[in-house]
Amino acid sequence: QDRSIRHFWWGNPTRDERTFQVIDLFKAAHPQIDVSGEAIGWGDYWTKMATQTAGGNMADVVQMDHGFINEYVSRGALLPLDEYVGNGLQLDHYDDGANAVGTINGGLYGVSIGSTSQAIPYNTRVFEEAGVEFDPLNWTTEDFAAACARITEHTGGAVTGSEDLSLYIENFEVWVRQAGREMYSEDGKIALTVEDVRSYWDFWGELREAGVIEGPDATVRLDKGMSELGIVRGTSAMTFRYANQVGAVQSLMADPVGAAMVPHRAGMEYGHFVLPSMFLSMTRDAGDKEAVIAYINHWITSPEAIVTLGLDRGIPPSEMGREALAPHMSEVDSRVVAYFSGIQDKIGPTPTRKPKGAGEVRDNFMRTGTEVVLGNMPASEAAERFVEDAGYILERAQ
Amino acid sequence: MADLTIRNVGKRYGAVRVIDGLNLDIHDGEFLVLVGPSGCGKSTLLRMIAGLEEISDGTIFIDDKIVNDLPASKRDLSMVFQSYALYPHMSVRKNLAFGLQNLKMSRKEVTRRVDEAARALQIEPLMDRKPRQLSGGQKQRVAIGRAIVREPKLFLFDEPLSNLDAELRVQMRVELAALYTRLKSTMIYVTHDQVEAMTLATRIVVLRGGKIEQVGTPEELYNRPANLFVAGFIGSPKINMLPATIQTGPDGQRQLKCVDFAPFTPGVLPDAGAEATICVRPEAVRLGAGQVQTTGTVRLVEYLGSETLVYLDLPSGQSLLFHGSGRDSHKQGDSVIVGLDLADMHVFDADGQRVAPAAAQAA
Amino acid sequence: MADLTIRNVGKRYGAVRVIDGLNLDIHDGEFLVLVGPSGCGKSTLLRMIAGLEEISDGTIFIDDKIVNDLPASKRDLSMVFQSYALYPHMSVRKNLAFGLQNLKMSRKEVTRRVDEAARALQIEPLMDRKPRQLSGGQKQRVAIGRAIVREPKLFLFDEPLSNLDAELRVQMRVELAALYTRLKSTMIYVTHDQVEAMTLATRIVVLRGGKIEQVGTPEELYNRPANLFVAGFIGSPKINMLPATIQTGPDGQRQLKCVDFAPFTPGVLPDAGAEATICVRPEAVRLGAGQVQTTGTVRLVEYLGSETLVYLDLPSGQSLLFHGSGRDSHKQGDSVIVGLDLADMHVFDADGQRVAPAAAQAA
Amino acid sequence: MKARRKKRARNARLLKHVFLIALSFIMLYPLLWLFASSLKPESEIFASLALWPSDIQWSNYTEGWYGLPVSFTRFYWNSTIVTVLSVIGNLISCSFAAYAFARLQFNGKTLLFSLMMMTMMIPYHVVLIPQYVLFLNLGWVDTYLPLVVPRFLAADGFFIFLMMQFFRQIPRELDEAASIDGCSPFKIYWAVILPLSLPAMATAAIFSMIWVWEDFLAPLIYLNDIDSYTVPLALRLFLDQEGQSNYGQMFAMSVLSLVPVLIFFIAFQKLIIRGIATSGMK
Amino acid sequence: MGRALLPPPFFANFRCPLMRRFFSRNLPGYMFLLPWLLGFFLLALGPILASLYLGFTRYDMVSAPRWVGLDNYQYMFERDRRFWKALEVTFTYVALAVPLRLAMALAVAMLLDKGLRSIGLYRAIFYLPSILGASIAIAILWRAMFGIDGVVNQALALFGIQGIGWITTPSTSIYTMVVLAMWQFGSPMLIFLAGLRSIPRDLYEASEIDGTSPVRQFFRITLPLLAPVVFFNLVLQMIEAFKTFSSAFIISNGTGAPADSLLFYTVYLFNEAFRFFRMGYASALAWVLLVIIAVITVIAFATSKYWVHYENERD
Ligand SMILES: Nc1ncnc2c1ncn2[C@@H]1O[C@H](COP(=O)(O)OP(=O)(O)OP(=O)(O)O)[C@@H](O)[C@H]1O
Ligand SMILES: Nc1ncnc2c1ncn2[C@@H]1O[C@H](COP(=O)(O)OP(=O)(O)OP(=O)(O)O)[C@@H](O)[C@H]1O
Ligand SMILES: [Mg+2]
Ligand SMILES: [Mg+2]
Repeated sequence: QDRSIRHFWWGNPTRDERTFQVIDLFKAAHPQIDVSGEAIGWGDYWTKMATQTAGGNMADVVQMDHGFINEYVSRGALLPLDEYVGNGLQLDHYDDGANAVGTINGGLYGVSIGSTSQAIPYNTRVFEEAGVEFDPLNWTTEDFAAACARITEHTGGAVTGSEDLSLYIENFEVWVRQAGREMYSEDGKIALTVEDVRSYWDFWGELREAGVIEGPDATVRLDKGMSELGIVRGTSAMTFRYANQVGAVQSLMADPVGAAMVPHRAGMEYGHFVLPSMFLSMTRDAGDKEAVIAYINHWITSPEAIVTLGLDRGIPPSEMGREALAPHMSEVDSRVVAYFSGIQDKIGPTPTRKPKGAGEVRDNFMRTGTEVVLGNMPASEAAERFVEDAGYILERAQ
Repeated sequence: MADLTIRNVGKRYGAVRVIDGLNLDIHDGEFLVLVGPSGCGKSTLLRMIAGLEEISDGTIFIDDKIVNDLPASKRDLSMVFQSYALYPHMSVRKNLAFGLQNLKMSRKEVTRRVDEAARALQIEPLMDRKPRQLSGGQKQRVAIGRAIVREPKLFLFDEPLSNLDAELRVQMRVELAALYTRLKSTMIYVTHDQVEAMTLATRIVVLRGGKIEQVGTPEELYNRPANLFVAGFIGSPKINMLPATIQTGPDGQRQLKCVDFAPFTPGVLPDAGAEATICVRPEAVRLGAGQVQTTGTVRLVEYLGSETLVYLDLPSGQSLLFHGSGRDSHKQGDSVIVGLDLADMHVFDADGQRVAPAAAQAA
Repeated sequence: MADLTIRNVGKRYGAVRVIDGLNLDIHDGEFLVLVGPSGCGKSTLLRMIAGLEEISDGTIFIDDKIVNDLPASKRDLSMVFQSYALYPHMSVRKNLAFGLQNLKMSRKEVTRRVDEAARALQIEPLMDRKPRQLSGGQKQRVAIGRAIVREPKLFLFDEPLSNLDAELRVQMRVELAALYTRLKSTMIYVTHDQVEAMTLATRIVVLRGGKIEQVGTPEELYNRPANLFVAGFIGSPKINMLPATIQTGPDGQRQLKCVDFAPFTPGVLPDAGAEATICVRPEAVRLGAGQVQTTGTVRLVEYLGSETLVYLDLPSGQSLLFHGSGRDSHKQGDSVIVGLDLADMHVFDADGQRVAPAAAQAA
Repeated sequence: MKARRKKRARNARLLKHVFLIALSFIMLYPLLWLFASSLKPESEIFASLALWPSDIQWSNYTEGWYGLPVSFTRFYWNSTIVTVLSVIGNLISCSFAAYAFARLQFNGKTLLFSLMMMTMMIPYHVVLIPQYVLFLNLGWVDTYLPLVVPRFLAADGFFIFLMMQFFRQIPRELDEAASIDGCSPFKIYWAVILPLSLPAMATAAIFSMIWVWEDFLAPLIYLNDIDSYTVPLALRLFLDQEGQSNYGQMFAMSVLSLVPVLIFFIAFQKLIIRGIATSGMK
Repeated sequence: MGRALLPPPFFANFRCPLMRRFFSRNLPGYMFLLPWLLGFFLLALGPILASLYLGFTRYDMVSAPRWVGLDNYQYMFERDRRFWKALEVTFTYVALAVPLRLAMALAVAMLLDKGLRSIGLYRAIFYLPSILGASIAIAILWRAMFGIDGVVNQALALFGIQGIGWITTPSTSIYTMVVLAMWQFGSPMLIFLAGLRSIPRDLYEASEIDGTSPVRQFFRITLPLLAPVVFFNLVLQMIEAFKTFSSAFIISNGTGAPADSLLFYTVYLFNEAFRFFRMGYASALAWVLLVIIAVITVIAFATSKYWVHYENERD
């Protein structure tokens, strides 16, 4: 064993265990390569990653998120994989466009290891008891509002229909795309309009006014952990997550959780898109690039590895992967995969990439939205302010 | 205004008995001096009276009120600590004024009293210093000052003058005496200085090992020590002690036989055959004829300015100290006649209890 | 082995001059006693010699080596602090042994020395106690013990016996004298006790306000005080001081005129017309005829056991103190003849400097 | 009368105890909650704030202990090594520096002291990266050296300043006496200053133990290999804001991670005894 | 007397007497400071200077820093609204939390100082919240307790008061942090306890004799004698409060929410550095904070002459 690489990922106990098993599988297949696994939770992952990047001591293989990948790519911290495609890295079995988000400025910087899409997890027991009938794969904002009202009424307010999603920019992004626009333009500017924002906040404002979604107290906690979600705590029946996270929500709850699409505005598009829940990337500091490629390749081509990983990192972006996995899925997993298959024909194009500063725009969206939720500012004014501020932020971030 | 009654008071530290079943009545307006060897419990007793030390056994009354559980701050007394215990963070002035301010006294009165004490204690130039900037004696005076400004009904002094020079000590003694006369408070005063004890006390208590050996006026203690310990303890230079045996003389009367002297009878004596001790104060020794006498040789002459100590060897080899005036001109090796008068002798039995004379006159 | 030379040494605290241009030669094997009023700088001087206090001006030599910058730990001396400064966390035994262990002495020798000191200081039963469990006098003895076990070439004692009772003090004095005889170390000793100063010192230094007033043997200081201050400071009870004027007598000789006495000539006198002070020790006063004499009334008799102080009022109203033996039997209001001998008089000029007699005999 | 006074004293004492017990409950509530949560099934932890679990699940403890790729036995061992070394390092080096600042004279003292204070004022996050680069160049990353060596070099000004304040209260005459007794500055420090600052040293030991034991930022940055993780870092492995978390096990392990801290605290707080420094003085 | 003299120190034969004097005076001090000096000059100083330098650059932690002069500072003071907001939040917190926490700590320390039975137990209990520190458990619990249907509001309801979501209302959220700070009074309490125990007893005795009331004794004896420790706690708590990070970070989920009302200075700084890749700007922020803390500390030290008494200080 004279070659060694480091793999760094964010995880949780289950994922860590599975990943180490994959590492063992890889080592069994490549006895001359040693892989050291380094894991930590999501929050700390990026701090450590930034530090290691600054120190020039990044792990050879890192796990990337679609929100961050462009930040690292645009600063040159990741290496393009194009030269290895078909040359150590087999991608031919991947779904079309599965790697679109990881392709930046024409280079492939991250191999998707799981696909996902937006979803509305809902408490099926509450829905059933309240007698809400709907098509999870095709419902409108009116249906959504009616369901909220029904549930709230049925439970006497103990359970509201939904979390207030005013501050979820990921949900808002679907809203924008429903109107046929993108969040950002190709050249990294704001592409959405003030009207998009205002209408979104007004939509939620009406529900809030009606008292059929959670109140400001639950809403203005930003970036809530799973444990704080209304659906988990039993105070609301719906929330917003990515599809691959539905399993995690379920793990914290006793009631069965279902997945529905983000409701669309009548007469508009669905707005959903497929994105990788995670990427594997090779870093600037990678030493033994051959070994890195072999390692990544093992992840996406070995059926054993795919089965070991399960749905934890998202739905495998290849037919081969999904087939390999099919016999090993839990009930909730099956539901998620069914959901994912069900929305395939409602999916729009891959969005434009997020520019540098997108993370800060997201913060700003939540901050400004908070003022609306708290009733300190009318939605129209806040919307203008948000768009203006976002412009500044993107400018400063370049 | 402060009678103090101490009943069967005891103090233990773990297994160590420091004060043992002590009884004492201190009358209002008394100036009681506490003397005793180092470690005999003087400070402990004072601290118990002050309420700083828990009382293991017995009861202390102030003016017929049991005070065992009364906190020190409510006892209306002041104390000079052996360790001074000045407030390190306050100037001398503040140290003095602190207790008065507790009494919510008018500012003018505080200033007046503090200034007066400062003048009496000759610490006026030091008023704005902190204790750490003072010499030992200066600290001690501040400690006295802090106690006297408050003018309480009971004063406790723990060796208050030990670190002062002779002249200052005399002056302070006079100040304390004046204070006592003026306030008529009760004072309890610990000292190792016999002159202080003799001049200030209305009564002296001799403590030893936590027990009272004798209580009495200075004269009583000096002239009629109740036992060998008190005889030896009071008086400087120390009293001469000569061993003797009681025997029956030719006339049937009991006599004392002391090796260097002919037998003699200083008063009523216990049974013959018993051991006894004869004590004679050095200044009662005569270099010349006395009622009983012998010869002696001068072994050493100690010259102390105003007085002279002559150490004599008696024929048996016993030692005897003579205390004379500074004019004395004996020299080492001189042969002298040593005389003693019966009236100057104190006789103690084998247990160290006084037996004769039953009543001695002032020497 | 320790000569000590102090040259122009000064110490300032901010603006306060505590020691001022002091010069002193201390010879090897001397027992030098430092006396002076409270706050005159004795402790400061000791601390400068020890190396604990920075020297503001001047130089200190030990055995001809400048030691101004030598840390205390390298000076091979030991010191008894006025405040004891015992190690609170160590038992008495450890307090004593600590300095010896630093010398890397054999365990046996340490034990031997510690035990010996404990015996001499009578603290054997206390050896396993911590300082907080000791009385004031016991602490002080431990402090002495800590200093003497080390047997260095230079000892510094800062009022080492101030908190001991009379008897113990005598015993400790004897122990220290024995130690001095045995080790022949140099000793510098601060005390307020005149008896200690007189009995222990080979020389005495009188300090006042940071300056030396006089250096000499005990006899010299007592019998030939160089100035009025020393005359007043040395000797207890305090010397009598009578104001006088120098005048020219009928025979053309200069005479001293003191209001209560006929003019007299005690020796060579300065110019006529000048003021002077006549000093006479209380024990040199005679109640009876003398070379000069007058009448007096007994104002107060203070009875101190072995001695008596008689306060006399002279005709002019001046006060004079007579120091007699304990046998004295004068009573208040008695009329007496007061006599003085010329040889017992010390005369000082208007500046307080001694003028006559140029050489006094031992009184 | 005596009885009445005694009664009043007892009432006062009782009142004090009642107050303290009430306060204790407020203080204890979160720990009780944490403990209770560690026994609850996952789905119940966030649904209610009740202290009593419907069904006591000790399995959180057993499963938590072995729930990560590396068992907690290993993490405890790692933490113990780091903590023991760090506490020792902190106590020695900080007390050295404190002694110098409090008791010794040297040129540049004020300047150096100011610099020491300054190190405490700078927000840690901005020196993180330069420091990381430094340790990386020293080859110390992925070892315990970056966690331990700075402690031996008095990196924590807090303790220096803390000990200084206590050293300054010890009567200087004791140093002087020791100096007369032939002690070098080191011996004075060792035989006089240290034993007399027991309360301060105990306090410093407690703080430094707790802070090191609970520190997670430095281990996060400097430790890569999971085998070398410390307990707090391992606890972070349980949590995934966006995915599958194991709160029950995390709480169980959190409770366990408090045990050494509590034991250490209880053992060392006894040393915060009555100061005795002045009892050797007149 | 034959006595093993210590070997002469190495500087004893330095030719230059000035050097010799310098060493004999300073050497012990430098020797004891050696670990710190090494640590400071080798490990601490470099990173500190680096951060000073980075404050004048644009540095995204991946590419090399680029010198921008005073741009960062200019932006901070002239255009950055969040910087001012962060200052406001932090100053409010420092001004409230530090005195309240110290008062709490001192009060409890005083209670515990008097010989009570089971004092060790109380000490441990009161220290517990501090042991829990800024853990995730505390964050979860705190949010729950101060939530709209949390324990706090339930308690208030007993008095007929209609509560609000204390943490989620921007105008009150900072006070929940202050309460948290008060609740975690363990460390200053322990230091106060150690300090109280170092006060010579005979001074209490003297003040008892002087007839001092308990209140007056506290203010005139205890507090002044405790001053060095009070001073320590004040300065250190102040510094720590300015740098408050963990608790604010986890309680606000790292965002300073709601409406930036928990945007503590260091939370802002952390986000700028690690989430938005502006380490240069964050460094500038850090140095501004450092200057603020330093100025306040210097003021504290300057005034300490008038109220902190060190028994052993030579003057
Ligand atoms: N830090 C200081 N600042 C100002 N003056 C001081 C300081 N320390 C001591 N002094 C003064 O220096 C003088 C000498 O003090 P020192 O302790 O040497 O006196 P001393 O002769 O030993 O007196 P005592 O017999 O009372 O112990 C005193 O008047 C004292 O007030
Ligand atoms: N905490 C303690 N534990 C045990 N013994 C103690 C304690 N405190 C004092 N003692 C002993 O109690 C005795 C009395 O002490 P105290 O201080 O009353 O003596 P003292 O008469 O004032 O002596 P001195 O004249 O030396 O000051 C001493 O023998 C002392 O050793
Ligand atoms: Mg005593
Ligand atoms: Mg002195």
